[in-house]
Order: sequence, then structure tokens, then C-alpha cells
Amino acid sequence: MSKIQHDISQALDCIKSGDTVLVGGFGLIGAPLTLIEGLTERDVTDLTIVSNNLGESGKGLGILLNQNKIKKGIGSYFTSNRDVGDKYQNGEIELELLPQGTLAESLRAGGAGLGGYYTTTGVGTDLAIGKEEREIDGIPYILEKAIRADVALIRAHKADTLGNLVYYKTARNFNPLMATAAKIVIVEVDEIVEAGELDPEEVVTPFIYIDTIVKAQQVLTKEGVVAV
Amino acid sequence: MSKIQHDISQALDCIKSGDTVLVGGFGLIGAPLTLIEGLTERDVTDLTIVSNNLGESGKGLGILLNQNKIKKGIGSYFTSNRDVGDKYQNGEIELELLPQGTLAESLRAGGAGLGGYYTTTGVGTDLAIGKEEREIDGIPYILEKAIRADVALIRAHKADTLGNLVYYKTARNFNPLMATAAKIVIVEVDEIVEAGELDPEEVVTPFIYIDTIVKAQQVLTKEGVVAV
Amino acid sequence: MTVQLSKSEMQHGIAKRVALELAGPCIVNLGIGIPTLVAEYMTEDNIYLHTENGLLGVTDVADEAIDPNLVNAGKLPVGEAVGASFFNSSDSFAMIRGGHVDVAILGALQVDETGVIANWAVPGKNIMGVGGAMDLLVGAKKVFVTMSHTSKDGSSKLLKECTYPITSTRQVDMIFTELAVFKVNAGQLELVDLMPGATIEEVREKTEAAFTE
Amino acid sequence: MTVQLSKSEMQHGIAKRVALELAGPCIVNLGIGIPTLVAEYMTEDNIYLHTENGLLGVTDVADEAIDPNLVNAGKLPVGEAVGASFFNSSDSFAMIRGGHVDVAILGALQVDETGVIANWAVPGKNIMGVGGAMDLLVGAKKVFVTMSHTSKDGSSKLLKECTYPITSTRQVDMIFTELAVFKVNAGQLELVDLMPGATIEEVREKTEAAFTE
Repeated sequence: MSKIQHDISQALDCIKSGDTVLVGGFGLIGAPLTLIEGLTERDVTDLTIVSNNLGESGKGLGILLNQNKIKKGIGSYFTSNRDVGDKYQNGEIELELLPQGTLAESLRAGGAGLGGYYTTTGVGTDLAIGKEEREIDGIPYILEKAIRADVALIRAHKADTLGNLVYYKTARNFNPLMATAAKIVIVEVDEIVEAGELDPEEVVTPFIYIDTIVKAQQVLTKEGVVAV
Repeated sequence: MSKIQHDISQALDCIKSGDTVLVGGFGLIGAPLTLIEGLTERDVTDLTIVSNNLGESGKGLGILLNQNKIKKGIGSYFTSNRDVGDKYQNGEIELELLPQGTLAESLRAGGAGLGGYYTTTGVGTDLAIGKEEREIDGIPYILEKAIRADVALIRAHKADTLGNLVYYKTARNFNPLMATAAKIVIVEVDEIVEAGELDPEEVVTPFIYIDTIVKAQQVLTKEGVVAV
Repeated sequence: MTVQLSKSEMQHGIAKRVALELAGPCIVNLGIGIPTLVAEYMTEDNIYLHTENGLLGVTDVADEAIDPNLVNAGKLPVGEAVGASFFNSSDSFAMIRGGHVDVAILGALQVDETGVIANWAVPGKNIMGVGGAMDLLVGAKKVFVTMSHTSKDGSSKLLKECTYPITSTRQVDMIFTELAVFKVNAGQLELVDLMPGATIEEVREKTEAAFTE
Repeated sequence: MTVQLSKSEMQHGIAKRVALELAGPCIVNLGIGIPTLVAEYMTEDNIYLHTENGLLGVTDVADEAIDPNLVNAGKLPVGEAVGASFFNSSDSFAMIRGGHVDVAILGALQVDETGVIANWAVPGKNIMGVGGAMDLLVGAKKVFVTMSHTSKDGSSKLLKECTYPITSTRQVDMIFTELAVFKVNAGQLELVDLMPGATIEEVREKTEAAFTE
């Protein structure tokens, strides 16, 4: 039963309307561009998207946004796509803004089976409104909850046939965290190698987390996103 | 200002009586045997030692235990050293027993600047006594606090001259976590290489965490611990 | 039991029976003792072993290849499978606690009739070690328990209620002894198999916990 | 200011002044805007740059070596230093929040007279982005702020109280503008330096916040 799937649309068949979907990447860097494009072609709506950004205007998740398929965005920096602001003004999308470190940590907590954690980040700011505050050993913290999702769409550099992953430079970012925090995890990669070709010391995401592997058809280059 | 220190005793000069010291390793595997031996030769007492085990009888931290230098042990499996039980019976040592995953997670939380976290592990058991229990999204969790320390003694396989570390197989265990959770971190390694020799993708502990590097003089072999 | 088995034969018999319940693809964590023996009897290709001290892809190792820094949670030498990976203890327990390990196979001192187990402490003795038992119980998708059916004094280890401190409020999924195999369904033990040489009468006699047949 | 500087000259002047305060060995995180320029003026060997998207050991990069997947937090192309390492976002913010980064250099919209800053939101506009600012403010051992001394309308950005939402209750350590350098001592601003061409009168006139000279 191979995890490798050549049909992108079929790989995404597990995503239903109303699902919460984690999408890797920091802007377009390390974003699963092939899977995002595939998602824009599927008939699903009311999605909650957890991603640092909602793409750029008309790019990446920005397309999905403009298709009105996103009910809610959870991220740290929506500023990178001005369309998000317009949609928000018009009441067409809900947004939950988290500090970037909190977004990352909540995903890790979700993957690790934790309920939540106390962080100093955000204490005393508007982003702490409605969150429980408590002192531990004299330091004030706020409670942040773990994030878990139905599906994660991530990007890695190489996968072996089992699903072990290694990443490429700063395209790593949120991807290894999201790999742990969803019921179903789909990864797109530049290259698929045989099991045994990745050094066990260097595997960043063990195969235990990966359900489906697809080959990237959209790649970020110096000249922008190109099809390969 | 090199981080490399050839004099073990001087490397350990930062440890004072009453300090909390993290000691890496799972039993003797991945334990900083050279630094532990060095510590047994120094005149410090009333230590709180955080380590999965307190060595074995008369080996590793077991020597420090028999010297009555340990006031309190925090770990998950003291069973590996029968002397711990005797000391405990005689009221010569305090013990705090944590589930192994909680010990690991509390160290990570300490290094990451978190105050504590909610875990399902231990809920409804004797190890939850005195700990806050709460439901989050219908699931009961208990609150576990972060662990931070004065000094960490860890073991890695290779360090570069800056202090970037890679580990060796299951000798990794608690070491990368402890590297993040103490004010001063001393690592012993099999080999010191030039900066630039470790692949940036494969560095497990970035040099930001490391204060002092020593060369291992005690090594675990098939025949037991030997001096090199 | 009509045929008297040695302790080792009993343990291997249990391990062999557990192995029948494992179908790939799956990730299995083996505890210390009888659970470790299960690896010898697994026949499916696509079963990978996880050990909480930081390795996914545990295999056995030939004597001449023993590496003192490559061990399982029982500190016994192991090998690494093709496709293995190493990770630190918090990442390892994140896998366990986060529900990413399919089956944990554990030993137990006692099991109650709802499937709750006690396996880490004995009253009156010092509480000296818990290791990863509590994490595995809350986190693994399925938990299988292996143990001898009775204590040295002949008393049942399948009890109405545990008298030792419990390891988790979570009910395990299956219980394997040298006499019988039980499934836990909605908090009730169900006898699903008799082990070779065991009789239903013997199981009834040596089991304090209520069970359905 | 008697000499009228271009915006770019002002920004570079501030960046150059900040660089004087950085002595190695230290780990520095540079925010977007003026802070990014600081790297051009650092002279000490033993300063390493951290970027929260997952790289310790940021350097500049030649045009021909630009790699679209190697960027800083401002998504600008960067290079990697000898001894660099890559890590995921939670590990990166663990470094920040856990107090392992020595200096964070950030931009600000406003600073109050106790050293508390506002740099992530403007009332009446949508709150659309915060990024790593709040994490850096709670976590970095020292925080330096760079900004123009006044808004476009000429009003002071060093205020008695911030009118925009604050980024953290933590007081920053130093504030750098095109006119002056302030230290924050026990919640009070102290003028420690005038920038080239600036006079004390001009600083007094353009600073609403109380400060000692």
C-alpha cells in the first residue's frame, strides 16, 4: 500500500467542506503550492485554514481566499495579502490572529497531545483579551490552546517511499509542526527516494506522521512560481 | 574566546552547592560520563539533579549519590539504581517522580520559555496528586510545570568549535532538551570539528545553547565504561 | 493447565499469541519483558517498532554488531531498520502522547474488570520508577497487556478492582495471559480465546474479574 | 535638524548608530525595515544573526547566489554563515521566548516614556498582522528600537502614553531615532546621545515623553 499518489485531486479527496486544514509555509516559501492549487480546483467550502499567512494577493492561498472557500483564517501575518483585509471588512471571513511563536507552539502542542500551555507572549496586550492569565513562580503567563486539524498540507524537500522527510533551508518553517497536528497529512516534495536513502540521524519528520506523498508540480524559483 | 575547555574541573567551576543540575542520558547511554566523574571530584553538595535515572549502583550519578551530594532527584525511573531506594528509605534524599514524557516535555517547556502545559499523562493516578486538573474541550488534563536549571551537563557525538551539536543514535535522548533549559550548558563530545564541517540542515542543537565544550574522557563501550 | 510450561515457554507462548493480533501497516511500541518477545513472532512486513528512548524502526541485532549506544527502552541492544529515524525524548513522547503510535504492548501487575491496569507501583514499596508507562497508556491508539494470569501465590491478577495504584484511567484493549485472551468492550472483559492447554474451567477459577464468554 | 537628510540617509544613520552598541559574542535578531540595515554596519566578528523563520547565521547574499527558499523574516533573500543551522518555527521561537537571543532590534510606531512600545496595530485599521514582534519583546535579553522621531504630521512618536495597542508590557532597553539615542533605566528614558546634526533643543521640542538628559 504505497503512500505515493500521482493524482493530486485524488490525494485531496479527504478534504471535506467545513474541515480545518493546516497549510505549511512562510509566505510562499515552503508552501505546498501544488496541493494548494489542487485545493482551489476542488468543490469544498467553509474551510478553516491555519497558516502563517493567507498567501499573497491572487497567489497560493490567496486564490482560495478569492474563491470564498475560506470561512476562517488562523495565522500571524495576514498583512502579506491585502485581499484578506478587504474580505474581513466585508464580513466575508473570520480571522484569528496569533503571535507567530504562539501559532507554531500551538501546532506543536496539538501534535504532542497537549491541551494547552502557558506563554509569556502577548501578556497585557489586546491579543490576550479573553485568554486566561495566571502567574507561575511570579511570572505572568496566558493560556494558549493546542491546535489540531483534519488535514495538513505540507511541503518538504525529499521523502523516502515510507514517508520520512527532510526539508530545505528556510522552507522548513511550519511544515514539520503541521505534519504532527492533523489526522491526515499530505506532503508534496521535490524528490522521492527509496527507503534507506535518508540518514536516520537527519530525518526531520519520521514517516509515522505522513499519509500521502505527491510530487511537486509547482515550484518557487527566483522568477516566481513555475510549473515543473 | 573559545568555548573549548581542556580542564574538566575548571569547566565545572560554575556549579555551586545548592544548584539544580540537568544531567543527560538514558541510564548510561548518552550520559556525560566525563563531566559526572568530574563533578564527583568537586566539593559541591545539596544538588538537585534532574535526570531520567540516578545512574546505576556505583556508576555515573550513582557515585554522586553515594557521596551524599544529591539533595533531591527529579526523574522517571530511579529503579535502575537500587541505592536510590535505600537513601530514600533513610530520608537521605528527596525524590520527585515524573512520567518520562512529562520529564522530557517539562525540560522542553523550560527551554522554550513556557510556564507549564496541560497533559493527559498521569490524569487520575497517584502522580497527579496535588496537581491542577482541568478539562479542555471535554478532555481532562493535568498541569505540569516547566523545568529550568542552573547548569546542564550533556553529551553529544560531535561539536563544531562554535558549539553546534550532532548526536549519535539513541544516545541523543534527553540531551538536546537539557541543552535548552539551563543558564550554563556544558557538553562533552567524542569529537570537535571546525565550524562549517557540520551540515546546517543536520545540526540538532544550534550553538546558541552551548557555553563550554569538553572532550569525552570516559566512553561507554560494549565492555562497559572505559577511559580514553 | 494439564501440561506444565516453564516460565520462558509461558512468556513465549503469550508473545506469539499477541503477534497474531498485529496487522500492518502499524507502529508498535514494546514494553519491557514479555512485550519485547513479541518482535520474534511478528510475521507481517509492514510493522515498525518504536522505542520511547528515541528510535522508530527497531530491529534485532546480531551479537557481533552490538552498539552500546543503540538500545531499546529496556536498555537492551537493538538494530535499526531500513527507513529508521532517531529523535529526542520529547519528540518521542510527542509521538506517543499525540496518538501517533498504533499499538503499545505493556506488562501489568493487575487488571481490573473494566480493563484499567496497574503496572508501576506496589503499595508499601518505594515508588521508584514509572518510565513511559503512563504516557503510553494515554497515547497509544490500542493498548495490549501481557501478564501471567496469577501471582506467585496463585491469586488472580485479573481483579474486580486494582489494589495497586493504577497507571491510567484508560481501559486497555486486549489482555493476554498464559491461559486466555480477553477483549475489553465498553468496559467489560470478554473472553475471546483460550490458550493451548487451558480450559474454560481453569480460566473461570483463576479469574476474579467478571468476564463474558 | 539643520541638514535635511533623505529618508534613506536617516535610516542608514540610525542603523549605523545601533551597530555601535553591538559587541560580540552575541546573537541578534533583526526586524523588518531599519533593523535589517544594521547588518551592513556591524564590524565585530562574533555576532550571529537569527531570523525567526528558522535560521541562525544569516549573512547577506550576492545577487547571483539568491535562493528563493533562503530568506529572512522580511522574506528578503539572505545567505548562510559558516556554522549556520536551520530549524522549524517552534524551535526558532523557543530560542526567542526562552531567552536565548541576546538582542532584538525592532521598529516601532510609538514608544511611551517608560519604554513600552506599540508596533503591530493601528486603531481603526484591521488588525492584520503581528508576526514575531510579541515573542521577541518578551524573550530577547535586550530590545533595541529604531524609528523616526516623529510621524509624517510632525507629532512625536515618543509619547507619554502609547495611543496604539502595545506589543508587550516589557520595557525596551534602547531607542534610536534620527535625532537621539535613549536608554531606558528603571522605566525612565535617558538621553544618552545626540545624532549628528541634531540639537538638544530639537530633541526637547520633538519629544512628548519625559526624559532625563
